[in-house]
Amino acid sequence: MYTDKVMDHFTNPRNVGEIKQADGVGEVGNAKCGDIMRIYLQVENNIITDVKFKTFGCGAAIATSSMVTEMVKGKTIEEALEISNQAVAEALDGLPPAKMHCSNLAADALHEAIRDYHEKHK
Amino acid sequence: MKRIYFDHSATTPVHPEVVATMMEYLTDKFGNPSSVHSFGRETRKAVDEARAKVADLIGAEPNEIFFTSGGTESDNLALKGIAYANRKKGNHIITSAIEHHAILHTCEYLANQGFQITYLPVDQYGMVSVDDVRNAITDQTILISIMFANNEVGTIQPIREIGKLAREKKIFFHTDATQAVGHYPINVKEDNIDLLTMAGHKFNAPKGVGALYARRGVRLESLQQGGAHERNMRAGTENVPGIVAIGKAAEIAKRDMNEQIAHLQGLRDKLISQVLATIPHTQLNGHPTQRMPGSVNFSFHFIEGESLLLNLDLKGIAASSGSACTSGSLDPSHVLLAMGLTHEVAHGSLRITMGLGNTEEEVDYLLEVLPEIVARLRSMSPLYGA
Amino acid sequence: MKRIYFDHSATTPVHPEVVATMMEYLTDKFGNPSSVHSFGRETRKAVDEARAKVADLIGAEPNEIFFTSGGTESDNLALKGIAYANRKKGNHIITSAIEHHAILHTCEYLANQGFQITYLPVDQYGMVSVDDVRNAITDQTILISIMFANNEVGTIQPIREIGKLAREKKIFFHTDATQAVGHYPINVKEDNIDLLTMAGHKFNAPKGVGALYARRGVRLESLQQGGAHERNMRAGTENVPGIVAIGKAAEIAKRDMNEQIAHLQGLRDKLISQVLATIPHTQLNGHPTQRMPGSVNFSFHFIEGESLLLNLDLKGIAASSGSACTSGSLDPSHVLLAMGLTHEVAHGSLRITMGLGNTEEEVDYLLEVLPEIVARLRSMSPLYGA
Ligand SMILES: Cc1ncc(COP(=O)(O)O)c(C=O)c1O
Ligand SMILES: Cc1ncc(COP(=O)(O)O)c(C=O)c1O
Ligand code: FES
Ligand code: FES
Repeated sequence: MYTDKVMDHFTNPRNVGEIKQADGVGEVGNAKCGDIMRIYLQVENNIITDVKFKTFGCGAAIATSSMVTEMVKGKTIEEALEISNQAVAEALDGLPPAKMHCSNLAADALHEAIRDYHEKHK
Repeated sequence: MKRIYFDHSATTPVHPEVVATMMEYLTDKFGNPSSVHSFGRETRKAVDEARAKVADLIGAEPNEIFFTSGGTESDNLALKGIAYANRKKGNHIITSAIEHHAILHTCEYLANQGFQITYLPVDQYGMVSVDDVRNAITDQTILISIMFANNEVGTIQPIREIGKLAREKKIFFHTDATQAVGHYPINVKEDNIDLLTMAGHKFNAPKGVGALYARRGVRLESLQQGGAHERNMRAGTENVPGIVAIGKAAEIAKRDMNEQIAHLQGLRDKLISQVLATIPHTQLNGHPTQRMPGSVNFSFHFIEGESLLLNLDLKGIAASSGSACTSGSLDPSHVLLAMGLTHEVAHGSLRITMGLGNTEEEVDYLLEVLPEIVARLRSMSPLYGA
Repeated sequence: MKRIYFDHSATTPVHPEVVATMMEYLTDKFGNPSSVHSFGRETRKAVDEARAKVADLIGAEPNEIFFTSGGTESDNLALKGIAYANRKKGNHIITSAIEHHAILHTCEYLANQGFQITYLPVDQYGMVSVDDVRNAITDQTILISIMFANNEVGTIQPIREIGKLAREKKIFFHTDATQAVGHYPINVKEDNIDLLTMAGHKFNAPKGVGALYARRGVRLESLQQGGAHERNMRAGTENVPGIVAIGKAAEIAKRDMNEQIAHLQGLRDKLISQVLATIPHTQLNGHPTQRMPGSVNFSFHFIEGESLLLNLDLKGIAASSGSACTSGSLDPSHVLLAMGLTHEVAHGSLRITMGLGNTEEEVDYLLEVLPEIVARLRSMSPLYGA
């Protein structure tokens, strides 16, 4: 059902946790559909120096969350904004079709966190 | 890795004695029961014997048993068969909100054909109330269909009382007993049942065979046209190996039932008490006592079912969940929602259903790995400790 | 006594390789394909592989194959499924007078629902004429259903031409290929077929499994409500062992087809020529050349089929007849009557259908005992020599 990459990120998720004084926090999803993702960013000089996530959701939800944190670390804010849900799914060698919609929200959570960062640092 | 199967409500392994018995009908004895020659006569005899055994398991007569391809077909035949045959008497059907999709989707289909359906609610334990059934009856009611035991939470319904009420009111009473047959004592006469659904693969016969019991005198419209098989109730060459198998499975189920119930109840009660004692923020779903012997359903708050299942699968344990994400649908289990669980709590459900071959060592292994997995997923959850 | 099976049109033995392949799915690999755990994933894979093999046998795509419980269900699904989905386009269906009851009785059922049915006649060989099909088409015609090969007399219909005509007129074309699949080359694309029925037990898979091919884009209404199995076309837990078996049988049929056809045609032609040469007052029913490789049907004038069958059975030979008395109905075979046979001659029919495992020695044995039996029954007949 899931690719090896998905299973790898599911069993050994990278960057799980919270950042206490985060520069930006983004949350998407709702418990009704079974996915809630929260992403914490630490930003220095427009560069994402640290990122953490917490996710309530299925295997795909956890794997996409983990993957997006790996993809974004060390990137500039502009580069991070370029990352799409599709790109996250591709980096995981694909997701089952039924999972493409409801679980593939990690990039949205990232973008929310960036929006929150912009709000706080206007 | 040794694998542990805790998903007997989804399907069961075929009993080794059943495999041994049906083998002959997959090899030498392959005749069509409709044929007059010796190959046909020997399979006709085998079908008759199997019918008697299936009847015996539920206290019915052999000519009240009609073989089908499974639980879904039996449910369709019962509901549409009664609805179409009794159109002139009325158009109202009573069922419950926690039925299997084979009932609920058939009811939706009948609603499109002009039938009125009442979906009774259940209480927090997944129990239908007999008073609610009584209050739902109108002079148009032709059929009441309430499942014997629920497939997700294992709650056993007050079948005998509903049957009694239905009989007083001269309304046909069907029960989808797919989860109960072979695992729990059923007597269609004492339980006042007019029609009953069973599926072989839920009690250690193979997939592809089921049966509908219809009390003598209950007239049904057949749904599949063709030859005169099953006394004109179900056309199509009989699935002889499957029928022989469900017959043998019925015989074994009757023979071993008391022993199996005692064994599974022991496992079930140990699992329930230990999990509730060791894992915080956990609830048991379904009725505390009126539940199927091998059936357990928990909700672990703050986590999601599919990730729990995947983690168990990595440890070699097969279980299931009412999470929407395991089924590819958008909503979690309609059963858990009908019992009043929130979406979140329903998403975090885990169903463990035990049966043939499960041991106390297997339960102990589950008890060993489950707390860690729950703790790990909770540590990742934005809902936990927030 | 060694028994000889000459009734392969009624049902066939399961191929030993098929039994061997399906065994694993009656024992270790018993998971429900809908389950997400490893037990479920391994049976899902097996179902997918079987689908590809069945598709391959008839030149279809895997997602054009829907598994059912048998030929009767596939026929019902094709006819009602198309009729209900196309009610707005028209209400006329064309079929033939010599279809199996699974088609004819379904058509009667549809006639009761307001559909118009044309039953095309056949010639003395049991052949439908393409011109008759053309002339029967009206602007209300939504479906043409003509069987590929007849189960009683073995006549093979002009399927490709009828399919071509149907496609020109934008009418759906279904063929009940229950007797042909696995025994005769079929390519749904080249043969212009939109829907095709098959039953596992007619080509060395077990009873209880069948399939319907429906060309991509052909919309059908599903007949059985429940879960989302078979892409919402057929609810109910998949009959995994049966599906694995029909897949394997399809693979074997494709592999061995040319060899089997040559072997059976040899037996068939020997049997026909010897019987006609040695037993007077005998006729061959069905087409002299356009007939199924293993299929023979004679009428022995002045005698009755059931007594013939009983005598053959006493000699260890299993065959069948179009006699009314073998079926418990009052009229002899509707197929033989449609071909213009009188009741008497139809009553005296004998169907010998050969398949897997039949040998020349067996045919020789039949040739040895048949003349005596026919002579003895004739000597008792008031019609003979009168
Ligand atoms: C309560 C209940 N009813 C009906 C069914 C349908 O049975 P089947 O899938 O064998 O058609 C099931 C199992 O899936 C069930 O648990
Ligand atoms: C031509 C034809 N169609 C349909 C059927 C029905 O198939 P089944 O009995 O497997 O449902 C048969 C065999 O009985 C047949 O020969
Ligand atoms: S959490 Fe529902 S599909 Fe992922
Ligand atoms: S000859 Fe006896 S039933 Fe027909």
